[in-house]
Formats: sequence, structure tokens, C-alpha cells
Amino acid sequence: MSDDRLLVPVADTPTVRQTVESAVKTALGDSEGYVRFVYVHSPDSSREEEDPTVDPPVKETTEFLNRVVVWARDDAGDREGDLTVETARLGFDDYLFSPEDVAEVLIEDGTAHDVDRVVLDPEYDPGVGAPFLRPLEYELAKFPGLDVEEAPVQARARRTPLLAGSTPIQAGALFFVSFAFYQVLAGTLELFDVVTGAVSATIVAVGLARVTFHTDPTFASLGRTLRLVVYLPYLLYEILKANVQVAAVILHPRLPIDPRLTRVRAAVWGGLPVTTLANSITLTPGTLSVRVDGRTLTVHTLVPAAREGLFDGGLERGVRFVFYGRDAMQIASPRERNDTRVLQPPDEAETTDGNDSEGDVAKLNETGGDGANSNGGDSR
Amino acid sequence: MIERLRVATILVLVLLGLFFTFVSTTGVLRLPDVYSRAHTASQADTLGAGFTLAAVALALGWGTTSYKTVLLLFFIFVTNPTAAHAISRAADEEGIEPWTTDDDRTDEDLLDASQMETDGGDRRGDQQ
Amino acid sequence: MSSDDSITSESEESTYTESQVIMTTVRVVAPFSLTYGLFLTFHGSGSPGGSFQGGAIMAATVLMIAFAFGIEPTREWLRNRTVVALAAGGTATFTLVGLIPVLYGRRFLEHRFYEDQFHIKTKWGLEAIEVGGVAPIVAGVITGLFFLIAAGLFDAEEVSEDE
Amino acid sequence: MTPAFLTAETVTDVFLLAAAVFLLLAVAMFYRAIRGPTTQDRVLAVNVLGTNTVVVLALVGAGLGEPSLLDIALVYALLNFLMAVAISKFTVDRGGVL
Amino acid sequence: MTPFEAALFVFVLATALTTAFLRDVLGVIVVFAAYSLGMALFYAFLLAPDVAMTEAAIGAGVTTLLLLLTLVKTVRETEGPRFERPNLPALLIMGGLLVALVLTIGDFPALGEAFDSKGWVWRNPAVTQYYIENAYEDTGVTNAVTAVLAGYRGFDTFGEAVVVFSAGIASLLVLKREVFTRE
Repeated sequence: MSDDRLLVPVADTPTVRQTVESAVKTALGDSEGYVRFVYVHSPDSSREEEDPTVDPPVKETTEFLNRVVVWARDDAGDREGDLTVETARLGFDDYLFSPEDVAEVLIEDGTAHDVDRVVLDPEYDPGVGAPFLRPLEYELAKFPGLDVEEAPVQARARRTPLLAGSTPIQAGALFFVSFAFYQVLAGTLELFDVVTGAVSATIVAVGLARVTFHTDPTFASLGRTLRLVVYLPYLLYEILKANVQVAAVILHPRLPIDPRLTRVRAAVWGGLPVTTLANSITLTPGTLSVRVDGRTLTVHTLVPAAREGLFDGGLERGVRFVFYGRDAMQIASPRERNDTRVLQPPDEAETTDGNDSEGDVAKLNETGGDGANSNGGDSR
Repeated sequence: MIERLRVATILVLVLLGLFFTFVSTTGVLRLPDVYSRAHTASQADTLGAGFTLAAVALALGWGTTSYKTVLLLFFIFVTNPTAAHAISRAADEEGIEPWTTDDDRTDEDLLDASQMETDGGDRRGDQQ
Repeated sequence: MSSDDSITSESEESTYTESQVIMTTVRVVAPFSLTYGLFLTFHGSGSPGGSFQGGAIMAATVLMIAFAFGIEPTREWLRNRTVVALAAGGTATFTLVGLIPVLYGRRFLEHRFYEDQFHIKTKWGLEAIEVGGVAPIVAGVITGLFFLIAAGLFDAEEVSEDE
Repeated sequence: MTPAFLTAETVTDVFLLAAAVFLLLAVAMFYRAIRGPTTQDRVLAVNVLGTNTVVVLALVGAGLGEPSLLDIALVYALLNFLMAVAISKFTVDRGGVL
Repeated sequence: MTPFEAALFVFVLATALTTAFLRDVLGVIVVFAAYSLGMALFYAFLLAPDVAMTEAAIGAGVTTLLLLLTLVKTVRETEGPRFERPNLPALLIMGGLLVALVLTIGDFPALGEAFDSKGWVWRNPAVTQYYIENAYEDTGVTNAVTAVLAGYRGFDTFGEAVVVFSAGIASLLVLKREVFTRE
């Protein structure tokens, strides 16, 4: 294989330097000397509190890619002339959540530039969180005509979400929460409780700070907590209302249910907001989130009324209120954005979705989704 | 008088809690497939527990013990939907199709169908 | 990013990724359960529960994290040697508390000795056994067993380098 | 006039009686745990049973005046969802998650 | 028997029998978790919160997960009938044993009583009474269970701790050997 063209996704990992070196060596060794470094943007979980419609950190990534190019030239040494280096930033306009998304972007770019080999940094993870590499390799390998290999790097100090160091603020916040919980359990503020509580809270803070927090809690998160308090009564009311509805259905002698699987693309981003929304949906009777892929929620609905409620997006507005502030509530409902779909259309052609199967309305209205995004962006 | 009112409130809350737990049990027994059952399991039950625990907290009055009840409530509200999500996700991963009104299969059939789709029976045994 | 953006993309073929919802819930619950385990350990002398239960709950917290984040990251977060150190250290502490009176010619685990010699109340001797001995042993052994069953059969090197 | 039975003693009885009813419901729920048919159904049933246990423990604790039972309930409230999470991974055979 | 106890009794019995007879191992693990719930309630109702707490922590958090994990590494049989067919001779023997044991129940003292049905003083009253009366003064610990476990019977507890530790070591060795023979 002397005409291999390499695609190397890079991110700021401990082993990226070695990966670049290895890729360059491969390129100069048995390939035509073409290396394409790509940086894949994705909703960094550390930015979950922001609406990700904000410009991604262009400057930083450009600098990073420039650094990669300098490294590559270094490694090429006197054979610099034989080496063609290109860089690109991908996933700029989309919000990539899962390994599949990233793989798809990579494949798309790879095909466009006639690449036939992907070199993966063993530490590679564009910030999606979760064990990443294996699924990504799996996804890439499914695409024919593309070789996937891991760069042979030494000293694989793997950086998992659990391992990165915690900051004092994270540890402090967790210490506070843990200590407060301990004192509530103890009930009395005796010296013994204060001392052992401090010891316990220290253990918890040191051990779990990185597990619990992705980022430093800020004043914004305090504001979010306050808004969450406002949101809870509303959620409780919704739960009660829907519970009565569903109870009536379940106790009804004929059991008039009409279960359908639906899919909603929510206008919230990041782990905590999506979880809050998913759990709110689950808690509200009649709707149950079955799968959460990025911001696409697969929701099982029990009765039509619950389905309508879901598509009206009341809870989504609530969650947006909690995480993005009051202005963000002014958003078109998922139905108006065309972000909804019933996955199991009834056999009779009742709905506009048609009696045909999936293919018919396969594509969502993109402008609808984007409208939602920019709406969120304005609201900041 | 206040005391009587408190007791009356407690009774009402316990009854509501029992009612919703009853609904949840009925739902789990009556509904046709695992997804619909997960609905009542996560919701009616959470609400039933919520009402009953509220009654307990009211009965215990102001103090450490009723704080603990509130904590119980908080944890149940956080963990129950997650459990329901985990279960329904597992069902989905296994390929169990949700039942719809125009579907005349029973839940057993749906289970069999899902196993047919993969390779039936033991899918993990030959892994090593 | 073309097909996933459409709401109809089939999830059937997708790779397994850890569930966001489960991860986030565990992130919220884990600190509380760990604190509660420690609370039980420290309060064994005054309320029901004690170090055995506390240790078990601490271990359950580790299991919880392992199930949410995947076992490999958890094994790197909590190294094998930490687990072994917990179990062995617990046993050593217990033995030490028992043996010190023997060194002074008293009987094994004679708590009264500490009161006579150092004016340490018997209560603290019991606490030392509970907090320093039983809880780490239980937490360490359960976590170790879990790691062993979870990953032992897959990578022999990890296990062997640990001894 | 409020009815005469609205006293603190009634509350105790009501709590214990309610706990019994909760347990009866649990026995009924147990049918689902035995029958399945899917494993998920069983886990679901046991999860509901776990929630019921928390409630029963709280009721009995309040009814018998034993606040220590709330501590046990707290353990269940914290750990009950673990089995559901574990099962959700158990049934997935892709990715070698367990 | 109060309604509460009756319901609990039925529940625990049902779970125990199902655990014994269900064929699907995965199902058994799940049902066993339900059994553990029932037992925890039993202990709680008999006012043994320490034991109930143990059952809760181990039953809810640990046993199920370890069993499931073990199941992942082994083979699960899913074919065949739903329930195990009981082995008749074994059933007879166990039934006889059960009857014999149940017959002795009448001779036990009632819950919290020191005297049994024949008016005999129940076993070791001196020691038990001593613990109950002197635990706090001797050890300064309000939870008598802890006082007994860590104080009066500290040596027993030490033995148990060592047993747990060596059990951990032993399973480490056994499973490690498994790894090497498989390689």
C-alpha cells in the first residue's frame, strides 16, 4: 500500500504528540506522504451550561492545529518536502454526541478527500465523555475501504472522565454538600459529628469531585439551582395532572390505551439538561424516555393526551428555563419546529405522517431545528 | 383543632398514596407490554410513595427524622425515573417491540419475536 | 452528521454507549451514598448499622460508579492496590489494636488497657476497630471481588501485577 | 365539630394498616416478578417492590415510633435503582460493557 | 398475627419458593432481590435494625450485582420449562425436617420474653442480662449490638474480619488460577 492517504483526528490528549509522530512516520514510510489532521468539534460536556450555539473556541482550535502542523514538520525533518499536511475543523455546525456522529463526520470528510486510512490516537476523545474509542473504532470499521489503526504510542496514561484531576472549587462544593448531608443525618451539631463529618466530607470530596462535576460550579449554577426550585412545583403539578389522567385510563375497565413510540429532538444540550428533561418526561405519567441519544429522545407514550403534551413541549420549556434562563422559554414547541415523530404509525392512515413506512418523512425540517438553536443563542 | 387538621391531612395523604400505589400495581399487572408497565411503575408508584412519605413526614413533625423522610423522597424522585429508563432502554436494546393497539400479539410473543431476531436463547454464553 | 440529525435515523445499529441519564443520576447519587456509608461507619456506636453496613454501602457506591461509567475507567480511578491496601490495612489495624495490650503484658484486645495506660476511653477502642478495621475490610473485599469477577477473566496482566 | 377519631393514636393504626396494604399490593406485584415474561418485567416489579419497601419501612418506623427504620429505608432509596441499571447493561451484548 | 405480619409472611414465602423453583437463573436473581426486601422488612419489624440494615446494604447493593456479573461470565440456560421439577425424595426429607423444626417453635419464648412456654428461664440469661445492663458503663457505647460485637466479643469479630479478608485473598487466588489456565 504505497498510496495510502492518512486521516488523523486529533484532540488535546496526553498522547497526541506521539500520535502525530507516528502518523508522520507512517506517511513518509510507506504512503504517499499525505496527512490530514482534523479537529472534531463537539459539545464539550464542560460547556453544558451554555447554549452551544455560541461560537466554538475557534482561536484555540486553530492554534492547536497550527501546533500539530509544526510538530508534523519537525518529525518529517529533512524530508519535509515529501510531506503534505492539511488540517481541518469538523463538526462545526452540528452537535455531535455519540461515537456514531463523530465517525460519520470523519467518514464524510475522509471520502471527500480521498483518504483510505485512519490513524487513531488511543486517547482520542473529542469531549463527548463516556468510553469512546472502542465504539468509534467499531463505527469506522463498518465503513468499507477505510483502514483503521491505532497509533502505537508509549505511556498510555489514559484520561477517563473519572481520572482527570479535580479543582479546588469542585472539591469544595462537594465537601460542602457532603458535610451538610452528614449533619442532617446526624441531627446534632456535636463535636464528634463535626469532626467525623469533616473527615467523611474530605474523603467524598477527594474521591468523587471529578465524578460529580465536569466543570467548576459557578454563580451561574447557583442561579440554575434557584430556577430549578421554581421549576419543581411546575413539574409536580404536571406529574399530578397527568397521573390522574393515566390513573383513569388504567382503572378503566376497557383499558383504553394507545401506546406509541415517538421521537423528539429536544432543544437542550449537554448531560445534565438532557437528563433533567428525560427524567422529567419519565416522571410525567404517560411518557417514558426509552433512549437518549444526544438530544434525540425516544419516548414511549401511553395515551394520546400525553403524546400531545409531550409535543407541546411544556417540560422542554421548563428545562430551558432552568438551564438557559427565562428568555429561553420563548421557543417554538417541538411540534412547530417539526422535531417530533411518531415511530409506530397506526396502520390506518390517520395522521399526516402517512401510512407509508419510515422513508416518507425521513428528513426533518432542518430550518426548524436551526431556528430553535438560534433562538437559544439569542436568549443568552 | 390544628392537631385534628393535621391528622386529617395525614389520613388524606396516606389514602392518596395508597390509591396511586394501587394504580401502579394494577398497571403493572394489567398493561400489555414492558414499556407500558414501566410507565406506571415509575410514575404512579413514585407519586404514591411521595404522598405516603409526605404523610409520614407530617406525622413525625419538625426534626431530624422528618428531614430524613424528605431525603427519602428526594432520592426516590431522582432514582425511580432512572431505573424505569434503564429498564425500558434494556428492553429496547434487546429488540423487544412495543405493543400497539392494532397489535394482537401478547407480551410473550413480543419476547419470542425479539429473541428470534437475534439468535435466540443464550447470547452471552459463547462470548469467551 | 447527516443521518443522525434526522429524527428518523434508526438506533438499531448503533453502538452501545453509556447512558447519559444513568451517568448523571449516578453522579448525583454517588456522593450521598458514600457519605451515608461513612456516616454509618462512624455512628455504629450510637445508632443502628455500623461499620459492616457502612463498608458495604461504600462498596456499593463503587459498584454504582462502575456500572454507570464502565468498569475499565473505574478500575483506573480506584487502583487495585488501593483496594488491596484497604482490605489489608483494615486487618492490620484490627490486629494492631488487639496486639498493643499484649506488648504490655495484657490480654489480646483488652480495651480497658487503653483506659488504664493512656486514658483513652473504651469507646474509642471500639470505634478504632469499627472504623479502622471492619469497614475498610468489608469495602475492600467487596470491591476487590467485584473487580475480580468483572475484569479478572479478561486481562490477566492487571490481576497478576497487582499482587 | 371534627370527628372524634382524628387523634394521634389513629395515625399510628392507620400507618400500620397502610403498611399492611402496601405489602398486600407487593404480594400482588410479585405475580409480575414470577411470570415475567421478560427479565425487564421482573426487574421492573422488583424495583416497584423496592420503592414499596421504602414506604413500608417509613410507615412502620413512624407507626412503631422507631425512627431508626428510616435509616434502613434510606439505604434502599439510595441503592434500589442499582439492579435496574445493572440489568440494563446485562441485556446488552454489544460493546462488552460488563 | 397482625395483617402486616400476615402479608409479610406470604410475601417472603412466595419469594423463597420462587427462588427455589424458577428455572431461569436471571429470573431467580431478580426474585431473590425481592426476597431480600421481604427479609429486611421482617428484621425491621422484629426491631433488629442492625440486621435489617445489613440485609438492605448487601441485598440491594451487592449480592444482585455480583451474581449478575458472575452470570455474565458463565452460561445461562433459557430453554426448557419455566419451573424446576421438585425432586420428590429431597422434598420429603426437607418436609420432614421442616415439620420437626416447626414443632419446636412452640417451645420458644415469645418475642422479648425471658421465659419459654414451660416457664424455664431462657438460655444464658445471666450473660444477656449483663450485656443489657452494663454495656453502656463498660464500653461507653449506646448501641448494645456494637458493644457486643466490638467489645465483649471483639475476639469473635476479629476472627470474622480475618475470615472475610482471607476469603477475599482465596477468591483472588482461585480466580487468578482460572485466568492462567484459560490463557
